[in-house]
Amino acid sequence: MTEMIKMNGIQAINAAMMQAMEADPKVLVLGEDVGDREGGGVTGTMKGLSTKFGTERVKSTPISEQAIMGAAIGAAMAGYKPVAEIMMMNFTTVCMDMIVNHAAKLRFMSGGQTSVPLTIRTLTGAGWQTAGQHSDFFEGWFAHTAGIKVVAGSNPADLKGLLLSCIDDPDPCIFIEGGMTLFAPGEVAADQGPIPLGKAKVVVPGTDVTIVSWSAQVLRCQMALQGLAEAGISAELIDLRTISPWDRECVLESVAKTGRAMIVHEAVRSFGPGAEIAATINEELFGQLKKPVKRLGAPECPVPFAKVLEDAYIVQPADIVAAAVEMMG
Amino acid sequence: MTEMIKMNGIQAINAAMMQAMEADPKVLVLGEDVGDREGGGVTGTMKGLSTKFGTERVKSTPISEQAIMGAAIGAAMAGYKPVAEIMMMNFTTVCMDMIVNHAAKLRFMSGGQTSVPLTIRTLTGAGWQTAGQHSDFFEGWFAHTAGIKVVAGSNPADLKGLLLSCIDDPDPCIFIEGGMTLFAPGEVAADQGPIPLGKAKVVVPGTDVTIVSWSAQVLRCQMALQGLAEAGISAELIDLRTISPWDRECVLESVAKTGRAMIVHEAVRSFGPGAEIAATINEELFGQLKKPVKRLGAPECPVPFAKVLEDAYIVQPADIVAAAVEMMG
Amino acid sequence: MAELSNAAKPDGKALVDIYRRMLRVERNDDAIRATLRRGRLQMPYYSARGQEVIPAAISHLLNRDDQICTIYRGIQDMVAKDMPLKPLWAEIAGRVDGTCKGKGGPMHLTYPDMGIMVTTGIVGSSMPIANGLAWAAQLDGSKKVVVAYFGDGAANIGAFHEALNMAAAWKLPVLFVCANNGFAEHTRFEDGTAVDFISKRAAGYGMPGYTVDGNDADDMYAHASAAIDRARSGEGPTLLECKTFRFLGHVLGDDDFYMDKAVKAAAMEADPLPALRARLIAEGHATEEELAALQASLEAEIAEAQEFGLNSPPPSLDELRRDVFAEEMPA
Amino acid sequence: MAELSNAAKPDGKALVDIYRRMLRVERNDDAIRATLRRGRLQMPYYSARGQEVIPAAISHLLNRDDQICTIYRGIQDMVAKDMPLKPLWAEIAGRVDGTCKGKGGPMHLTYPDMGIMVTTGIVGSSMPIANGLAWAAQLDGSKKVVVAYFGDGAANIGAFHEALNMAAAWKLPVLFVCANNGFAEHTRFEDGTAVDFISKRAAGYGMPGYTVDGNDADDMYAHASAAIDRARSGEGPTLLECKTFRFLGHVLGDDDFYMDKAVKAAAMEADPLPALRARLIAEGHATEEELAALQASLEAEIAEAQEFGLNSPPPSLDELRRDVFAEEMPA
Ligand SMILES: Cc1ncc(C[n+]2csc(CCOP(=O)(O)OP(=O)(O)O)c2C)c(N)n1
Ligand SMILES: Cc1ncc(C[n+]2csc(CCOP(=O)(O)OP(=O)(O)O)c2C)c(N)n1
Ligand SMILES: [Mg+2]
Ligand SMILES: [Mg+2]
Repeated sequence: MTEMIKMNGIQAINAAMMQAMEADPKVLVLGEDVGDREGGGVTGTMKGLSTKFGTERVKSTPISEQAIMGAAIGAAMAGYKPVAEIMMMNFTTVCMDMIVNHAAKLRFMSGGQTSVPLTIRTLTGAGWQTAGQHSDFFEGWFAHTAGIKVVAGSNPADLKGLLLSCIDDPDPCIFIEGGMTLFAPGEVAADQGPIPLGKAKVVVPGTDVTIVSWSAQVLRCQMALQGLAEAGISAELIDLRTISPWDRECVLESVAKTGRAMIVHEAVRSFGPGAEIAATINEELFGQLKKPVKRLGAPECPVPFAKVLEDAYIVQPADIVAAAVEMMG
Repeated sequence: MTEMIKMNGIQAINAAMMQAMEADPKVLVLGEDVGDREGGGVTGTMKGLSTKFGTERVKSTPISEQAIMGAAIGAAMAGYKPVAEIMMMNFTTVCMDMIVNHAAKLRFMSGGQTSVPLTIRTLTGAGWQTAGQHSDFFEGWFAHTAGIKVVAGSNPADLKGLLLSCIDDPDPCIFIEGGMTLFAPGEVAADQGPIPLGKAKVVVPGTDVTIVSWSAQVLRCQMALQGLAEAGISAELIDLRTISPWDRECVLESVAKTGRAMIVHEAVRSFGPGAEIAATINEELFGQLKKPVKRLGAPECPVPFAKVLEDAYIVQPADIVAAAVEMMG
Repeated sequence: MAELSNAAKPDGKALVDIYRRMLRVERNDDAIRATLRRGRLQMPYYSARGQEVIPAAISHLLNRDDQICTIYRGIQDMVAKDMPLKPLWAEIAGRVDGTCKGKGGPMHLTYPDMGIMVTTGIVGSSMPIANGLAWAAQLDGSKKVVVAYFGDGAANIGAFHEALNMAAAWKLPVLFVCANNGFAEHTRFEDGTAVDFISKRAAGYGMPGYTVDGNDADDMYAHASAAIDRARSGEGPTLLECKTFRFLGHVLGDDDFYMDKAVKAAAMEADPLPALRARLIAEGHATEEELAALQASLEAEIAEAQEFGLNSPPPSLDELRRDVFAEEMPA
Repeated sequence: MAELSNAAKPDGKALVDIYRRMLRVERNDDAIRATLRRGRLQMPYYSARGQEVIPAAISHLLNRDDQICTIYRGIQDMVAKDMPLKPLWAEIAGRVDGTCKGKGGPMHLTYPDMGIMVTTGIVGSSMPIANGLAWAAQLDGSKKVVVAYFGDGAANIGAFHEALNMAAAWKLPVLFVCANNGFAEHTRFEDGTAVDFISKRAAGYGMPGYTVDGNDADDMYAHASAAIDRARSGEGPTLLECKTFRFLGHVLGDDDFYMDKAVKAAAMEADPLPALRARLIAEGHATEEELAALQASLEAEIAEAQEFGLNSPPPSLDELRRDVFAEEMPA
């Protein structure tokens, strides 16, 4: 039996990085404060890497996100596998050109002559009272961008396995680290290897309603499970893990069975990623649904600072239970 | 009777600017090449403004989109009504921080103490063989961003009226100029005033299927009307005009009547703006639809250069007819 | 590096006022940290302890309607500009009487009534927006000046470059005030910045640039005076690189493993606050008693503000629908 | 402004090769324009007529595996680097034999086999990516150098600043080559740029920067040699501001209303192409006959490429599903 190790998301990401850098000398790391002299990343996910693999492969950068992404893109085109950190997801807005017009498009625009095997790691999530400019989930933007994969784990084992796959992947991936998922503990197999991209996971099987979620919201869905059970609702919880390309088969199969679907994400509900999943379920299972697909996401406003407002902004376990109860009614 | 003047989209936008700047000395213009010495904008929409209103109110800028947006935001906060041009929509990626983290959020984050009555004008659209970095429709990104309105006209009268409303609006608006709509001629009332934001227009009434579209795709939908008629299909064509906040009432009322809905946009289909509209229709009219809502958008790839590929990339009138025929079957 | 040809000197009254502003900043910072320690506030907090001279000298020279755009570490810039402390405390506590009704918090404090226009959490973004405010002032003919505060790390981001070039090209009345505290989070200045003095970058925009001792009231006063005069008279922007040191790490709780211990110890030893206090007394600009009274009155003001803020009620959930747009969002 | 201490001089053979590259660029540009006029090509076209010395001198000094990142106006940079013309023509015609299978077109031509790595349509974006290629070369220990081509207008965008600072901080083997043709689209250099010489900005990154006569083969050769030597020996990047003039407007069809007529006429009068030709003959580096033969052979190569390109079939619609990712998208 493989040994299981208890760790949190930070340690899991660190383990993935250690493993990837050990296995392949082409794997590089760059970003603000990622070197050990600077603390190995703001959350410590990169700790020990520069000490072990050298400051040539693990580079702390100036605060220059366009230059960070450009350096990563160029190195990736030249055969390296850079893992570039954009400290918080809101800061992708200062380097969207590099990500969207270049990383995501160079393979296509060059007719396949060049490729960008790049991983962008970025942290986000409400719940820390960091307010309007440090908490946004923009996975919907990137999912709407052809040529880049969008990945987000919810537990240490998945974070490790998915990050390994992103690094291996021949194309750009954005790997989203939901703040809550970094601190939640879990069990990780000592030999945990890559987990395929594009494959969802049924976290809990159920028969009444399918709940599709990802990143930190999977944790809040899990917190809702007891309430759901108390309400006599058998929920099937799916952790999408890869938002683009997403696992249509897994979701559709589940909803075909339950007849009810709910999507729960932290991003703003309007024009959010849940809309694609809802629209697809409606297209593919037209006439087979017992209830309209429900989408739970943030209200249309920036992330507020005050704790009471922030709590109300995030879809909470109680909201999930209430929505499911309504669907069963 | 009001005099009707024949003009194209460029002239309509120019007329709106002339009218707005004349009426309100607080209206400003800035962007690359917008002054008359530089030609009054790449498409000539700003022609004559600097000559008439002076180069203090109409400023050609360096190629510095972050500085352009910053200058516009600051001036807007100070009580001006700047109209900032980001030459092409793909270039919004170099100033997304200014738009998304600042323009859209400052009113909320300041608790209403400051506001940003700013209009961003930007051109885009496939069909000109400008390939992967000059043709993208990103309206879905901005619609998914709280605090900014997303507007796109399809004909000269609407372009003029909507632009006037954007300029008047107390909040940031992004006004998208679909390339095709700039060159298509139309009739504009000499006294055409503001057209309210958030209000769609039924372009053609019909009973069989509701087609929701905006910007250049409204023109391609109109080209499809004859084919639809020949196929015996009575289509109700709705020009959304404002993508966010969109006119749910108008769309839902129409679909309640026709029982069939199709959304046609130029943006990539996956995780695109059509998904929100489709999801909403399904939520609100559950059980009342005769067919699943159809979404026609671009395939998941960058905009290609070769004419044959570009033509295949864009949803064409024939695709619209074929989709409607299938829905009637 | 450029040298000022004509260095204005602060008189005794000016020095006392600069000290008053520094002390207001420092006492308030101390109160915030104490309150955080006691668990009565929750927020990420970026102390500027040690950097007080910079905003104190500048604010002394600014008019009430001159404007500032600042950053996450900018509470000192507001307090030095005499922002009332009650709405500040209510805001950092996330309460309805906060200047932003609790919606912005410490990273987005705003108080237009005293020219505190933008606080941003995005490195570099104070500068382009300051330009816009300055452009408006130029159009108004109001003679207002605008200060963009930022750090040394921010001098490496694109927005800095675009903003300085545009400000110079348009002769905007802006002061670009860089608090060079030697670190960008944990990264040393020299590891991220390819030039020894940020002020040298000004030449690339045809703009005057100076490296100033940001812990020295005379030096700050002289350079800020010159820059403000220049801006007010329509000659355009100035870049001031103000050398200083951040005593308490990047964010509260951050230890100092990345700092050279001796350098840090020396910097703290040279704390500008007691130094200026001693000088005021030595030079006869103020007495011990006056300064003690000043301190007492500031502490009373702060204590009152703190009580006010912490006792203010939380905002109503309706606030999520307000201020997204001018018109309230539908429920 | 900096002056080179030790200016390498091109010998006769070098000058002839530089001329050959210039002529290849110019003849090809002429053929593209003629083909556009005849309606056999449709595309936005950004001619670099008049700017040929810059890429010709640089390409003469580059190795085949040295790399470039260029811009929408960069066809000249590729042709000067001896990119084969058949896949180039097929690409600008949007055909399957194009180097990008017709998917990139003129604004995104790519030919890694000869180091043509990125062509971008986004102003400023050639620079950050060039850094990454150079970082890889540095890690490989390959001694490759990378050239980032861009225009004067691009020197005002944030990416320029970030890229130059990082390249200098990391001592990357990059040449930042700015073709200063005096205009950004229709905006005059001096209206958008707050400094008289872009090369002055180099000092802000502790990097050597030179303003070079971009129409003079000797001056270009000397500065490019020094910059390439510096990069190859691991000393880091250089900024070259190469002054030149764009004869044919921003995009084909653009008239010249925004240009001073006399300045334009003088620039065209001083066309560097016939000037260098005359010099080669006058200095005895080549004969009339040799240059005529060179021209004939280039024209034949171009004509053949043109026929090849225009007769290549269009790509299959399946191409929309290919190269989005390594794995083909499902139909
Ligand atoms: C665009 C962007 N990148 C990164 C960050 C994360 N970050 C916050 S503060 C900081 C360091 C800034 O250093 P400096 O400009 O020197 O200011 P200081 O904190 O020293 O006052 C960083 C990297 C950010 N907020 N915005
Ligand atoms: C980020 C961005 N902004 C604006 C444009 C539109 N644009 C294309 S070329 C150009 C002018 C560039 O001038 P310069 O850098 O001097 O190069 P040149 O065209 O003269 O060779 C502009 C503004 C763009 N492509 N990208
Ligand atoms: Mg600092
Ligand atoms: Mg130019």
